[in-house]
Amino acid sequence: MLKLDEVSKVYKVGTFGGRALRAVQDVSFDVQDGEVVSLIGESGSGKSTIGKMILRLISTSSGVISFDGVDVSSLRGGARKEYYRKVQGVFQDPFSSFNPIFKADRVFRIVGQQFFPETAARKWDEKVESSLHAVGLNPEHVLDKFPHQLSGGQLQRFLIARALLLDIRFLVADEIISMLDASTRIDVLNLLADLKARGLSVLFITHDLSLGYYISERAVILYQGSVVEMGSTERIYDNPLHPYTRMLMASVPRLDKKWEQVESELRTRRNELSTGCVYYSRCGMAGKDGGCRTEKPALIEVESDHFVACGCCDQECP
Amino acid sequence: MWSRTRLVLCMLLAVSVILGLTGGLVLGQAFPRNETLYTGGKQWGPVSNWNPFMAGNQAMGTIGLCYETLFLYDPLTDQFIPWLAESGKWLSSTVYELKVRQGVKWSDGQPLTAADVKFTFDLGKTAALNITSLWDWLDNIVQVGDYYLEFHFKQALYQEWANNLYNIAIVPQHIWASRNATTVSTGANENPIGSGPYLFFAVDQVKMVWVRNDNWWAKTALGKSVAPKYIVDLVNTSNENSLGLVLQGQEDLNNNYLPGISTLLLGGYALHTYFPGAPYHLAANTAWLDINLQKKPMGDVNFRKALAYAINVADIVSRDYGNMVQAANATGLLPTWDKYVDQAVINSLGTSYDPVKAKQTLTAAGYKDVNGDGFVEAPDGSKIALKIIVPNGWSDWMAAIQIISSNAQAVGINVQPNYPDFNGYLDARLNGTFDLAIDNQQQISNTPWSYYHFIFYDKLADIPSTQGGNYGRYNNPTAFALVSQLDKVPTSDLAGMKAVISQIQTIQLTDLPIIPLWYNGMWAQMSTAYWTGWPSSADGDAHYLPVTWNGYWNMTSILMLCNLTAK
Amino acid sequence: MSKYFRRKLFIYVLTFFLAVTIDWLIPRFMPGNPIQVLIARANLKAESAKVVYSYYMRAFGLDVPIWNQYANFWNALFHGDFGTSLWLFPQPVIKIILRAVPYDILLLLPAILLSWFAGNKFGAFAARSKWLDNTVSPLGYVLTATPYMWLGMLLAWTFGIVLRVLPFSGAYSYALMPTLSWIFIWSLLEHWILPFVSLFMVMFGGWAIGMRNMIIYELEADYSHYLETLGAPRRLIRRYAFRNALLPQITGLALQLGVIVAGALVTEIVFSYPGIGYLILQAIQNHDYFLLQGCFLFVIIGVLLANLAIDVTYVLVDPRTRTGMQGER
Amino acid sequence: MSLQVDDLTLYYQTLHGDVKALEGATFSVADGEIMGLAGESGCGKSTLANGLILLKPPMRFVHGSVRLDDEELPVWDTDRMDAFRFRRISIVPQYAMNALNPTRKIGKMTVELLRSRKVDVRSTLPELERRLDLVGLSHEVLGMYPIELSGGMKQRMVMVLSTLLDPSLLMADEITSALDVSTQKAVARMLVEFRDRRFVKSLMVITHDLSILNQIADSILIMYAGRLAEKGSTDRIINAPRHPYTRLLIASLPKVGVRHRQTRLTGIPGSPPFLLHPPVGCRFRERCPAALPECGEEPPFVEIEKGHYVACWRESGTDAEA
Amino acid sequence: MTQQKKRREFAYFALRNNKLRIGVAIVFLFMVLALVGPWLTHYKPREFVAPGAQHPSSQFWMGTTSLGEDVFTQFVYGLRATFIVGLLGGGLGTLIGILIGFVAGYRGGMVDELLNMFTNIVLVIPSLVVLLIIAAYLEVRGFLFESLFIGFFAWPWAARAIRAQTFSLRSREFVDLARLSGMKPLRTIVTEIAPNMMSYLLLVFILQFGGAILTAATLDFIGLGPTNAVSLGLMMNNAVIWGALILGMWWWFIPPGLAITAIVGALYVTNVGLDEVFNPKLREM
Repeated sequence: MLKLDEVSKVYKVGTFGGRALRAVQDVSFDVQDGEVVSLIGESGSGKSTIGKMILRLISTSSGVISFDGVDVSSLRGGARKEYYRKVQGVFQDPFSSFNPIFKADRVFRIVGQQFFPETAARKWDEKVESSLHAVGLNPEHVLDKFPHQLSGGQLQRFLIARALLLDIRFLVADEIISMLDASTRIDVLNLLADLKARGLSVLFITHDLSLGYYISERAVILYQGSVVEMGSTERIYDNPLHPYTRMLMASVPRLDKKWEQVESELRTRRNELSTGCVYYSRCGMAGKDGGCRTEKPALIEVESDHFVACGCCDQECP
Repeated sequence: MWSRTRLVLCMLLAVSVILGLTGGLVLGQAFPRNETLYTGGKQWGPVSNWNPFMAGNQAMGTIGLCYETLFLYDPLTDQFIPWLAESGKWLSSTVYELKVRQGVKWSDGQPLTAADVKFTFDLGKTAALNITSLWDWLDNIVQVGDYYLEFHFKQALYQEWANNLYNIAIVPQHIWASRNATTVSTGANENPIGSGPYLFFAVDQVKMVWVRNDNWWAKTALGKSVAPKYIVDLVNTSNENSLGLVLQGQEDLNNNYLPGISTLLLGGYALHTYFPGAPYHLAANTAWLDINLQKKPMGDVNFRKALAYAINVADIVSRDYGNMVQAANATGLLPTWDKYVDQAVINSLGTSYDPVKAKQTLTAAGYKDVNGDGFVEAPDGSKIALKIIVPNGWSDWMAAIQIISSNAQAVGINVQPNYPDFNGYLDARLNGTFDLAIDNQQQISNTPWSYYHFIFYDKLADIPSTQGGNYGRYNNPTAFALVSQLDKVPTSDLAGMKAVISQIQTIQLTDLPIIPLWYNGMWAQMSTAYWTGWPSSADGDAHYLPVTWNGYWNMTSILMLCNLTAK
Repeated sequence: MSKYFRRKLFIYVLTFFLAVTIDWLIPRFMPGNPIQVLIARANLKAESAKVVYSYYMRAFGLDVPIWNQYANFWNALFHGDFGTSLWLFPQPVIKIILRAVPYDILLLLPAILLSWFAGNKFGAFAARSKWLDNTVSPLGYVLTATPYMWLGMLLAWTFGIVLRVLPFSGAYSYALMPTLSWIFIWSLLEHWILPFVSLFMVMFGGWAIGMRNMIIYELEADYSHYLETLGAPRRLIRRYAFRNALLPQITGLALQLGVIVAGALVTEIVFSYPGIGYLILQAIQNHDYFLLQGCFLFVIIGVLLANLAIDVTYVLVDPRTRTGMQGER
Repeated sequence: MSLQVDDLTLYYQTLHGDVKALEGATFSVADGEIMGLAGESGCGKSTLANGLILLKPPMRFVHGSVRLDDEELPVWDTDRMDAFRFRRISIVPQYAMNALNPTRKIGKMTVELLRSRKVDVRSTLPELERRLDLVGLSHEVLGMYPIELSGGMKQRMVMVLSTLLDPSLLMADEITSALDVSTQKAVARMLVEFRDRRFVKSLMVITHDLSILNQIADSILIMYAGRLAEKGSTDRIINAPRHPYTRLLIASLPKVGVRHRQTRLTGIPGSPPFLLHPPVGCRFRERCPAALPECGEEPPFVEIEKGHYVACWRESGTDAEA
Repeated sequence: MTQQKKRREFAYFALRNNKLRIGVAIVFLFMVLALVGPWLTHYKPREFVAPGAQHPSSQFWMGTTSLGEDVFTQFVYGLRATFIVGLLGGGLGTLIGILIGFVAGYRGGMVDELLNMFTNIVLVIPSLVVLLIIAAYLEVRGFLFESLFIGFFAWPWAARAIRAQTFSLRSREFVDLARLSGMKPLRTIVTEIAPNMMSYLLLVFILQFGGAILTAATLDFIGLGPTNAVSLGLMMNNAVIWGALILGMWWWFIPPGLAITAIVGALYVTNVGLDEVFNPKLREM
């Protein structure tokens, strides 16, 4: 449904764009109907940039993002609006997503004005209410309130409800639970997973591996704007091949295991790896294979539905 | 950190002080007060030149203190006083004989001779100077010997020639001969060499200093000597500043218009004016109302008459000027020209403040308030809305046109005061785009011809470049011919002059191309704190003009200097 | 760092170019003919005036096409030729200006620098406590809201006319010629005091208020808070806050220069101080647009140079610009 | 006993009345103990930290006592506390990235700070350099401005600085929350090392992230709505929590390996009460699935097993169950 | 805290902020005087109603000028002019600042670079000097002209400040959300960004207001103000021209300057007061 093909984003910085900053480099992946894909990476990995490019909030520097085979960047005016009917986003900071001086349900009204100007007010209200019910909110409790009168979890659900008002097929969920309290974040996460049942596709952007594992079928691991590993979530988690992915896995604080435990587990399964790729400098196996220094390893399918961009995953562990 | 910045600060201060000092470093001493005359009122900016041919902005006293003229003219007695010339007379109707005074020396020691005089007049042939136009009617100058000259004219314009005699300053040939036309007409002529009682001494941003020439010829020739050793002419920065300086005795003679001086005279300050009471000052020129005759309804003489009746000049004199000026008579001729005024003409044709008559005149001529807005419309029904202009910032005039506007409005003429800046004012006047304007460009002189030549200037098309006057574009060939005829009447023929002038006045008062308003004063505030012997109207006192403006030193102001005594 | 300067320099060059163009443009598209003014003042005989008029038109280069005048203007500018003054004809504009500049330096430099230092100190002092803030800050507000000329008039009236303790016009006594003698320096100082004080006070108020507000923000900053948790004495925290608050004040100084120049202008007028401001007024009143152009250029150059100096200073004091990690501050 | 807090109660003054941000906090931190302090936003954990080191308006001291190494801490007296700050009790603040004066070279600032605290600079500097080595910062950072350091470097610098005088208690306030997992791990381990090397006697690690505490803390204190909910050893809190809130909280946390398809986790319905007018009794009552009638009264914070305290009637009441 | 409470809180602090109270009171006082003043006097400002140079008396509350105009009448009409110029000039300056600030801040990129450069250029040029030059060459000047000029040169710092604010608001996610709703940029600025900056814009306007008054006074004083009206600056100009200082006519030049100082000072104080109300961080001081 949604396909990214060699997408890059270069920011010009300095006076008149004197310097180039590569935020995203040649990223390709696709999202199928009714699939939740996790886009995982640390800060600065370009994961949010990809989300915003899909939402056309920023332009792509090169490459093509296509939705149902149509190049998204070619959409103008009405076509663009139609695109937003099908593709929507929810962002990290629930409080910043609402204009603090207006009531929170204004987001519904805007959608109504912009997309359904002909719908009668009462019918629209009903639609809003049913949409709120769908995200598990009681309209009586949440309508006619200012954003700060609602909790972060409610607000995020608000935004999902807003997306549901449209004929949405694809949702970009950019770190939508990272600012929520632990006791409420799981509910929003569940809601997201439930959307799948309605045939929706979700791009779940996160830095938290455990969250990615919880809801997604497939995961894409980003490092400094490049995809370093992607594939079925289970396979990646069970057998991380790229050293960066491994390092991530080893760093996640877990409730069930201590770091030392995870480290030793990973060590036993470590393959000889060397990279000239983006991870070359931090890779524990740097220098083992001179080729990685200069050549960027291609993303290869190491097993069925499991890709890795590493030149030496096949080598033996030290 | 802080001590470092403090150090830098101190250094910057020191540097700036030094820079300030070297700005115009000449020499240093304070001028002894009892030997120094401080003047002000001529110079409105730093001194820029000492060129006697650049009438506009030469240093105060360039003509008079440094360069001298052939004669002095005393407007109060209507007398010519031989100065560099020993005598002069008409040998025939077209030949004028001039004897140059012997024993006159330039300040560099060279003698001043007839050759210098001839040279000076000849300069007008090559350079663009004020005397250039003289050569339209002057044919040649014949020099006989060192001190004798004959001027041969194509056509003698006696009135104008007499005017030249006391206005053209003679320059030394041995210095000016080597200068090209540009330098002659626009050069700064620094360190001027003249024949007069003072030498250039020093100049800085705010003043120019003359020092006495102890070898001045008049000492021996006329037994006259000027009293002040130094004359420090201060640059005017503002009337306010000048007023302060005079009151504090820092300026001995000031020739600015200083409002409120009449009350200060009573205030115990060491102040002196020519007249002890109103109008305090002599009259220097006439302020009149320029009327644009090319525009409706000003082209209608009845309208002009009505306007003339409407204006309450006495109110302007008392309120605006605090009685420091006098209302002009109907002809606008200065008091010194009283003898030329034909009272009979004034009696029959003259106008004066009479609002009732103004209204009657308007009604009679068909001016009625049709639309009921309180202002009359023209007979053809068109609205009348006039603007009266004076340059912005000329405060006394600004107040005057407020009074005039309200006077006019009182009789139903819609006149509004307007204050464009000087450039705009000039532009409107020169290009004839104004409605009404105040003007006073013609100064006191030896002959009413100069006044009429200005008012009835005949080359209408050339006004923007010649600025010859007649800004209202009055067009009357008869009047123009009469003025030209007046120029050709010998100065000695008083009756002949009067006859012509009477005819001109009849036309003037019948057609009313301008409305004379008041006589602007020869503003002169004198401080008696350090110097006495100032001119005054009192019997026994010297009746000289106490003015430092251009052209006034040679109208007896220079004699004032000889009469001063240090306290 | 060099990028920062290149960028600044580019702005300055562009500003200069634009300012010069505006400067050249404005008078030329205004009504009126300056030569007519010159003639009008010369009081020439009508017949001679015509000859002189065409002579002056040529002499001032006003008889060539407008684009040609513009080119000539730039050309002359690079040869240090600002043209000839109309008002003080035939003096070259540059000479007139150079005579006035020392007085401006004498007046402005100390006034700007001292008011800046003193105002900042005072503002920091006012921010010390609520009590001080409520009693002392209002003074700053009143001062910074005072029109320059009015304060000048008040001072002139009080000290010059009522009390008669200080002279209030000119740069030194009329009885003196400039010289390196004590009497002259004393006179210079005496005449300098009132205009200096009036400039100083108004600016002082502005800086004091600015500093007070900045300090309050800085005292709330994270680093101040951290020092507090480490038990650092208030003195140290305040010193740091002051230092950091000074940085925006430096930028403020650069931004304020134009306004200050204007303030100096009216102050010079009130006190008849023979600086550029006074020249500008005279040039305006006398329609000497060559002199006006010259003065304006000088002001522009002065402001630009001062800005440049401030920028250099800024880089010296603020490490953030030096490391070049931020493009814009 | 390094730190002993008794019945500490702190309010925030607002226009509408006091916000009861912390009430009746009673706990202790032993020598060498790393105690984790966890809870949702607004539960009072940062109030507690700030109250211990820098209590100033609008925060208001209501009552309670704080003893550090058997000495009373005058937390209510901002000036008297100066003597303890930095030397005895110190903090690595949440805003560590911005905690250094941006216009002072770090070394210079450190020296000025030490001088102002009358610390002998010459004898301290070598120790400073040793510790920089330890956290992997080159000595050159002392000659640099904060802007020249990366976020992680600044944080390490602040950690070194805050602990330079070997305080008895160090509080680390949400210092890992803005970090990437890899850096998080490094910082967390550094805290442990500081304790191990006795740079600090004991540590209070304040965070909303229980999994971090699981890695480094010896004990965990759970707070809820301005009150203490449960305190116990890390193992007990994570694996055998007793307070309903703790249980629900831990149950709601997704763990690697748990998938939505297989195990659907649930959150805690409802939201914490506003502390301007908190409900009487147990503040968790409204959201608690196991609320009892007694919960209308405030439950005491009692020790149910050695070192394990809970504030819940179910645990302390008559029919306590395992 | 609820929105209502928050609003009430603003009102609470606004009413209790002494700076705000004093500042607003003074400005209000002068505004009332400017409004009703012309009814308190039966003279016209340029009418010669008495002998010149009268001391203040029961008939002439602030004395008369050298020409015998009533100073009080000129004062109240001048106040009017002052407020008009302040409102128009300050308003225009704010408006241009808002326009440029919004566009630069919202569009970013090249547009921002260019506008920013433009702003910097206008910022560096000593605007009053340019103003002088332009004004000097205008034949007739009125308040409208004066206000326009002042507005056209006063906007740069406002634009700069507003740009920075817009820039930070633009990155807020509700703006992204508006765009995702297909909202057009202009509407986004007007309905999403501007309402959040209202308090800030008010502060900007107040400062512009005060600045315009001061600039106008300066222009008037030099004699480049309106050519056919009365203003406080012109009064001072006239006072100086007619030698009021030397002649000791203090009643002529003190009131106009005092009024300007009071109004502008009060505006500044109001500004700080409002800042304290809007910005809780500052309240503690």
